Amino acid sequence: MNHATLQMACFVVFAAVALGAALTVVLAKNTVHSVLSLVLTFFSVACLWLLAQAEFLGLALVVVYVGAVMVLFLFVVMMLDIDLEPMREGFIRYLPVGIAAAVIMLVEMLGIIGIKAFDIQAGPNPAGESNIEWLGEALFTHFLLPFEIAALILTVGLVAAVALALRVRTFSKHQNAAAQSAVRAGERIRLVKMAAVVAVAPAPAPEPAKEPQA
Amino acid sequence: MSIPESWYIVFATVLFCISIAGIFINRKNVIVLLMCIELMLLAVNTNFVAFSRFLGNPGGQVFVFFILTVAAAESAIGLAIVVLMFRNRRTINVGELDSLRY
Amino acid sequence: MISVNDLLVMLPELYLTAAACLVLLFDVFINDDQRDATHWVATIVMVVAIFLVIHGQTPQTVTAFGGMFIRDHMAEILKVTVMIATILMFVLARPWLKDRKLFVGEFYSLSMFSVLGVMLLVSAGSLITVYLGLELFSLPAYALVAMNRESKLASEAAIKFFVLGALASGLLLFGMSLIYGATGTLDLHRIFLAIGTTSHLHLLEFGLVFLVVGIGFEFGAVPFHMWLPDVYEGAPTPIAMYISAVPKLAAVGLAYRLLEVGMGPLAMDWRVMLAIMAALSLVVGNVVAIAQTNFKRMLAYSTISHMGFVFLALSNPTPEGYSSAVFYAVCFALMETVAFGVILALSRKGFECEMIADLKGLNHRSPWFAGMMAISMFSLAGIPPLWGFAAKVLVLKAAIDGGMLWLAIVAIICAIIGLFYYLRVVKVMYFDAPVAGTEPLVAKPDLAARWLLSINALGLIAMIAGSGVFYSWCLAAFGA
Amino acid sequence: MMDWPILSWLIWLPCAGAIVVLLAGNARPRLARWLSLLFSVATFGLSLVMLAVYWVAPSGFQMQENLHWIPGINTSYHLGVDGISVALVVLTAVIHILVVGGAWQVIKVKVHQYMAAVLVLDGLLIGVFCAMDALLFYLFFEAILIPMFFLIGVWGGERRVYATLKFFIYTFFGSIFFLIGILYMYHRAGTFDLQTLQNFPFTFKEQTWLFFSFVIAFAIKTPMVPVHTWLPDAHVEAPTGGSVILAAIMLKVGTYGFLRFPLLITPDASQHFAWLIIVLSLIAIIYIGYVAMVQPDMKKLVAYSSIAHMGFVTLGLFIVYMLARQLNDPGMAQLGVQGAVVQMVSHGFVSGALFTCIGVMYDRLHTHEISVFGGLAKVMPWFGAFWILFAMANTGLPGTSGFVGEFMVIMSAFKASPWIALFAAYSLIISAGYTLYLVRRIIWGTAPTPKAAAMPHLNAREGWVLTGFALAVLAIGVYPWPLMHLMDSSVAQIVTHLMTSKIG
Amino acid sequence: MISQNLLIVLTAAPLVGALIAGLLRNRIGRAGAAAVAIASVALSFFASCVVFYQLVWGGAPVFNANVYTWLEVGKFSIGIGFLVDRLTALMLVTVTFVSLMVHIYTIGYMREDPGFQRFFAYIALFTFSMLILVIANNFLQLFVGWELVGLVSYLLIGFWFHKRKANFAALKAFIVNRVGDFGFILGIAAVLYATNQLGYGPTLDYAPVFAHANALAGQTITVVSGHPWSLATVICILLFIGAVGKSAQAPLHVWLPDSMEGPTPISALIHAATMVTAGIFMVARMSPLYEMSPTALSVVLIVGATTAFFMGLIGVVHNDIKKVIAYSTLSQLGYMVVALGASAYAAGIFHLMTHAFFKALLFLCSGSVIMAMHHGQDMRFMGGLRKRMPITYLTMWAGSLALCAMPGFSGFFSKDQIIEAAGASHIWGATYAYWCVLLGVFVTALYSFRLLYMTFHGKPRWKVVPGLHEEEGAIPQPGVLPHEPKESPLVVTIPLILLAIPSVIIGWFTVRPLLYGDWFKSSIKVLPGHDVLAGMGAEFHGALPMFWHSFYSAPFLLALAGFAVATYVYQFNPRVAGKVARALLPLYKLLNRKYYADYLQYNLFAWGGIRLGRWFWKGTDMGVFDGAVNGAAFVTERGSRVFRRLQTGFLYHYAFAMIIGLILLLGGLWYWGLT
Repeated sequence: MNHATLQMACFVVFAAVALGAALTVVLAKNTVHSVLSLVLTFFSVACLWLLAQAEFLGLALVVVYVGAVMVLFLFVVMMLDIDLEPMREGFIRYLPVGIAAAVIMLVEMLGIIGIKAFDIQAGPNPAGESNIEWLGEALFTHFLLPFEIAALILTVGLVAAVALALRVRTFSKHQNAAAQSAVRAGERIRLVKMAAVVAVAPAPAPEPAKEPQA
Repeated sequence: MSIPESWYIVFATVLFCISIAGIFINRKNVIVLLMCIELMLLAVNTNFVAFSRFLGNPGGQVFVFFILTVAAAESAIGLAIVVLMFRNRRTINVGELDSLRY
Repeated sequence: MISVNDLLVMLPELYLTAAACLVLLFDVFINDDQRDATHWVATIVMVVAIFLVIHGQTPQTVTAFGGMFIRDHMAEILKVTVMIATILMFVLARPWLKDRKLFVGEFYSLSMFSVLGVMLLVSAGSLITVYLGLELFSLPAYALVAMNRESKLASEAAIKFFVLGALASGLLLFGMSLIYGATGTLDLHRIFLAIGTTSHLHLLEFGLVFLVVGIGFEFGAVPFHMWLPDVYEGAPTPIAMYISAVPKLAAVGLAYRLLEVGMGPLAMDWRVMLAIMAALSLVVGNVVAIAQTNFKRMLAYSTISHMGFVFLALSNPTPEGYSSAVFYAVCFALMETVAFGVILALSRKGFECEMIADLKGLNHRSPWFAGMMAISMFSLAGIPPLWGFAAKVLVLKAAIDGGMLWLAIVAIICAIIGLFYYLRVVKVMYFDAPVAGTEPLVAKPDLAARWLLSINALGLIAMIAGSGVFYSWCLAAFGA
Repeated sequence: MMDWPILSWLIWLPCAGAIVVLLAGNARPRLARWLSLLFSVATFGLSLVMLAVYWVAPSGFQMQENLHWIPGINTSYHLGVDGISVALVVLTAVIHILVVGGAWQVIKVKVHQYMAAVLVLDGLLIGVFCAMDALLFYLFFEAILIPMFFLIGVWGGERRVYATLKFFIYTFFGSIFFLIGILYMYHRAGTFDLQTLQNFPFTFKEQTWLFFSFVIAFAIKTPMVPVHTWLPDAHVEAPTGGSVILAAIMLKVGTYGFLRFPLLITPDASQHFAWLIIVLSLIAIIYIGYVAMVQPDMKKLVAYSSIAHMGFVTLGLFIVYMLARQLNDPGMAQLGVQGAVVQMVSHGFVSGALFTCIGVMYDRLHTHEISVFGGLAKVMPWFGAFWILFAMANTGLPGTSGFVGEFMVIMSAFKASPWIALFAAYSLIISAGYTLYLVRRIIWGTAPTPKAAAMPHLNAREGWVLTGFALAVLAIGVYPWPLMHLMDSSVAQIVTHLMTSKIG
Repeated sequence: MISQNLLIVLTAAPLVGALIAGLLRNRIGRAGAAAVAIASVALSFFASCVVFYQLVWGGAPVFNANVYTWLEVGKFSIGIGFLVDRLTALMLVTVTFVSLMVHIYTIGYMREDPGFQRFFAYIALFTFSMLILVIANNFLQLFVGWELVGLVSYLLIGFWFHKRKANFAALKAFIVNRVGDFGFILGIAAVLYATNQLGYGPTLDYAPVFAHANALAGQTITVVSGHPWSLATVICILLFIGAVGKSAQAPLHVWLPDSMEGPTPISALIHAATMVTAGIFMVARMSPLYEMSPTALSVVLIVGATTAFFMGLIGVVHNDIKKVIAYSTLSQLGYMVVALGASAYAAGIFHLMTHAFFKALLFLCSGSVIMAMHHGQDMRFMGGLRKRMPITYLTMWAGSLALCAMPGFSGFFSKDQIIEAAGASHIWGATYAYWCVLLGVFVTALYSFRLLYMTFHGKPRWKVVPGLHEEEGAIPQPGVLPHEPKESPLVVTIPLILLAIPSVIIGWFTVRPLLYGDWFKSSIKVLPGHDVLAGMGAEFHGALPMFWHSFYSAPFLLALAGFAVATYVYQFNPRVAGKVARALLPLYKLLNRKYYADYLQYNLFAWGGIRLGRWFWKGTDMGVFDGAVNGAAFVTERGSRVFRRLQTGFLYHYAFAMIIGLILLLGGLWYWGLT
């Protein structure tokens, strides 16, 4: 088994695993299973990328996706105590539709692309031996602007997620020292003069007029 | 390197189609829907990686890098919205989300 | 290499980035009752940004960051309009937000980031910047839609918006990947050049379809429009206003960058697709809008139909066509702000002016608001002497010049249908008696909102005279 | 004098007046009334100045103004008047004074808005008659829908919403095809300038399509059978002023459009399809006459009679091809066109007067039902006299303006074909039938109810308004020469122009 | 020379009078209105006399000039102007004289009417209109006058507007007249067509049209393709349709009897003396044209003859005094038309003039009777009035004798000549016409004397109930009077007398000049081949010989027979009338129903039109045209409701839509677009 054959065999294996896992993602009954299958898919695809000598991205996929995003998914799935049964209604009914859509897509896509044209072998790796160096150089020269934008996007993601998910607990008690020290007596105590005898209870004050609607 | 480019493309295409099928089949679970979209992005990324490699152009891989980044942020926001929705409605069943219609 | 020049070219963007971050910080350090300061700071920041965009104008197209960023007149027109729309949103939304305890700093910073995304998007010179700009623009938008955390409708709208948006960007990316594969470059201009030489034309066309789908989603064109009515209805009204105006402008930029700058040589393919989508949008948008009772939702369907008009213009891939598309989008954005502005102004604490029936007898209660709404409606219907008419004429002209006479005829037949629901709004305001118990509206204390809304509405009349100048700008922006 | 942009003033003065009147606010109706009277009279004064200026050298387009509007599509703010426009502009100005006067005490709610709408209509209608740029024409042509929409919708009768929506959408339906036609012309000729377009050699096929795009717009506006059904509804529901403007001027916008667009821009197609218009016109004259006869509602009756009378206008306009081209008789063709235009002006006064009369009655008993009224000759003798006069004008009695146009059209139609003249002249009978049948029921006889017998007499304001109409009707009827002289050279030019084929 | 200013005064005076009387009626009061109107018409009459004098004895040339240009389009221009030749002058004098008489008579007749001033305004306006018609120098102005007299006739028939019958009669009169005008205006159009075609320019002025009338010979016009018709015939017949309407010839006569609903003075003025004769005048005026078309002349002849005989017959069975005279008028108009058809235009005009006097007289007399009978018009409730109103009685006898063409009376001279002319004519239909007019004499005598006997002779068939409450304008029961009938006042009787004088004597000294003396000169033109009067002129030796000669002639004998029958039946043996009626029941019915003309008119045209209109309105207009519009709106709205269901609210459906859209676009690309 030469090097090339090995690579091809590896490709086939990982691809098969990836697709199988992807199918599981789609078909699994339990969402947790889906998430875990997705993790497997990512792993396999990372390996495929490694085969394409995209080492950095392969690793990044594992680190970023499996390490962060998938955990997030899992976390949410676990956190939201989801009743799964109703969500599988019509699963069987829609299965053929889904398969049909996918098949049609596939036929159209492959038909149009014309796979034959891409039956080519890659040239020598332009990156030399270091994919990271090759990528890094591009990233920080030509792609500097997108890089900065990506940073902004992450900021936005942060802000947005905080804005959406953070609940200000209005009932939580915390000290405000400045407010405490600035307090005045008048704000705390109200001295009320009262007659010794109250003859008649005063009529309740009329409700203040509603503030004008605008 | 002996794996033909077409293999990657076919793989990505199939993956893409699986994700489409997933959208059709798992209609109601919004998290699975999001995962299908992740699958779709994976297909895209695979395409980019493969093209980048076979063209000898770093652009594709850089793009994948950004896609990964953005997808992370997107997931964060998306999941935040899902959580919000769950808080409001006690469900993430898309089938029950039809207050807005017609 | 990157030089200071590159930075100067994108000075407004840089400025806005910094300002947005500063506003974000600023807001952290102030009390809730001082939030007005954030409001004014953000507004002034946007005004300055407009100034910077206009001031930094260069006669020629300038690129920066190795072609990643393009500064041209088209982009500038769109940027200025987007910022104007955003300022309008800021000012008009303030009382509304206050009434609903949504008057928070994130609203401003997220909006500004979103605007920044649009600015990058319309100036993008590469598929990467297109994608990132798009995401930078839409991610805050998703969050903004969900901003009213207590609202079930808002979160439902947000989830729909988000999932479909993610799907759309996935499809768009898939197309980009194929185009990259076919041409070997991400740079739009190089793609343009490579199309002539590539051997993977089918791949390219295939990718083009995905691009068109992504663009169609951004516009809200049929059949990629489904998110739009729900988001309009579910989102908080100021955000709906934003979504009604800004993404359309962004989408015009997106379409121009991707389709003309990038895929120009394939115009014969994509213009047909756009034409089909235009026809569908016109029919579905107008027909379905008739049956709506919710004003925002009706506006959503009307938006769909208007996007059909923009596509009508885009289906003529000439400078005239693009100019009229930009013209139309700008005009449309400013018409929508009036419509939304009025219902914002009419909403009160505990009362959401959302249904068409809520406008009953508005002329008796507040002739001024009724008048502005009427202006907006007539303008949307494309009745002279309002600005929408000029836009419609230019678009129809573009379509006819582009040999799409049939499409123009579809458009006008749909416009007749569309007229009905615009007129119905006017009818409700003017011909119906006010609902018993609704007293005359007391003028909103917020003078700024009132004034800005009035200027916006009256501008729709005045701009019929200014159309010539504005159209000339648009034409110049596309080098005609 | 000639450099002063008088036409712009004519258009924008009333529009500015509308804003001023709006500013007067709802609380000060008196002020609003006087202001609008002031502005309408000022507009009329200006129109007289224009008339005087035009009279000095009555040929070609005068007092032209030309400013760039949207240079990108080569359209401009191009105004100018020829004899026909001058007549119609003056008509518009006069009618609006009478409308403002007629609305004086009748309109009680939102007076300022009503007056503003009327004034805006004034300006926009004058704009239609002055525009020399197709797009500008279209702008005014369609913009008039808006104030009219409000006039009917806010101050109208019970089914006003149905009527006004129908009116708006129906007319919009027509004009939008017209817009496509205009844009197509631009596509071919690269300009919106009417005079250039009139000389542009469109092929016959193009002309055919353009012709129909024009016809559908103007036929609806005019209105011609079978697209007339919006008019009775609109009239019935409109307030008096709205009806007057609608009948007196807005219908003329349609026929004026015929004159400016299909007749001159697509002469060959017009010639080819003239039979269609002629047949429809004749149907309008006869068929609508019968329909008018059985109307139980006065306004509907007069509305239908308007349709029938507009049939004369379209007839006069479209027999020119048979006369000028097939029979080579430009003189008769000129007579036909001139007759059509005179009929336009005359119908403006006659129908305006009739609707004002109906308005007077409506103010008293709040209905348009014929059966409610009777014996007006006894109850309101002066009013009855006015009624008779206008009814007679409506039947085309010589000595009133209604006769002149019909006479000229019949005269020229006979040359084109005795049959056309025969059917057109049937109007003599049928118009007498429906008008006098109406008169019999409301003027003669006795009042059917005590209320109808106790209607108060005409007040001074109503009297003056009706006197204004009456004088105009009689003046044109007795001495139409000045009006014709005003238009003579313009009509001659039109006929000369359309004698040459564009397709060689 | 005739002064144009004089003519303007002549024409405009009644208009001014009418305007003053009408517009200032409350300011100037009843007397003022009457005075103004009478003064204006008197002025007009005086001016007419001056003009007549100048023209006939003063040697003034024919006046023909425009006052102002009414219309000018290119080469075509029409003015409002005057043509005064002898024909015009004769008409002017006749019209203004009769009008003046009627004005004076009106003072008495309308004394108690609340519309007194209005009435004067109307009749003055009528005089103006008639003058416009008569004095016109072009077809347009003729038409203007033509229609204006129609208008005033309409107003006057419906003068008592509270009377339902009057309203309908007015409406009917106007519309039936409009049917005639329909033909008339087409005739004018045909004239214009002809002038245009023949190359002497588009013009409607009389002078050039008549001058070039010869050019019409041989000209044709194609109305029905493949059948060229003679242009002259088309013109003449179309114009004659106008005359048929205005002069109430069959079959457009139906309006005239009904028009008797108007006050009697206008029956005298408009429906006997002047307006109805406009048709006669018009044809005479157009004689150059009619001479070009023997066909048209035949038509004229036959229509006239038919009217003359058959309308007279109806008069025999009617009991309403005014209706009888109205049918008599129809018949006499028929005589005039026969004269025109026989090319004896002068005879027609002559009869027009004499008829104007005696028929106005008869009407005014009947008005006087009606006044005495308190607006009762039914002769069955009259009788024996001879003693009570002698002046009326005598003048009415005089008028009737004139009407019956008793030798020596004015009607004799004119009618006899017409009968003779009909006999002498050789055009197609002349024989029929001759017999009609000849037998018409018998009929005329029959109904005339019947009328006289029933009204004035015999026993009174009315009774007096003192203190009877009189309703407005009419007695509650026919034949029941609140007080004795008595002779009318002077303002009534003086016009009667003044009219009776010419009725009796005018024939004596006008017959020769008018018929045989080329009195009309150029205003009437007769082709030598048609000139029956010339032939008759050879046998004419003066009025006196004619008078003597007539006692041997058939017309006299027939008139005498009519007199005898009437005398027997109505004076001596009234029961015979009923017997005859029963014996000839179908004929009686036919006559009593006026040949069913009204029935047809009512059911076919009036109701038919309304039914047709209703059908058009509900069926075509609201059903088809409006239905299409509303249907389109309905379909759109329904479509909207269906389409909005597509927006299900389910996220996955939205995603499906997107993907399906994508698939379709891809498929489309694959199928069509792959380059």
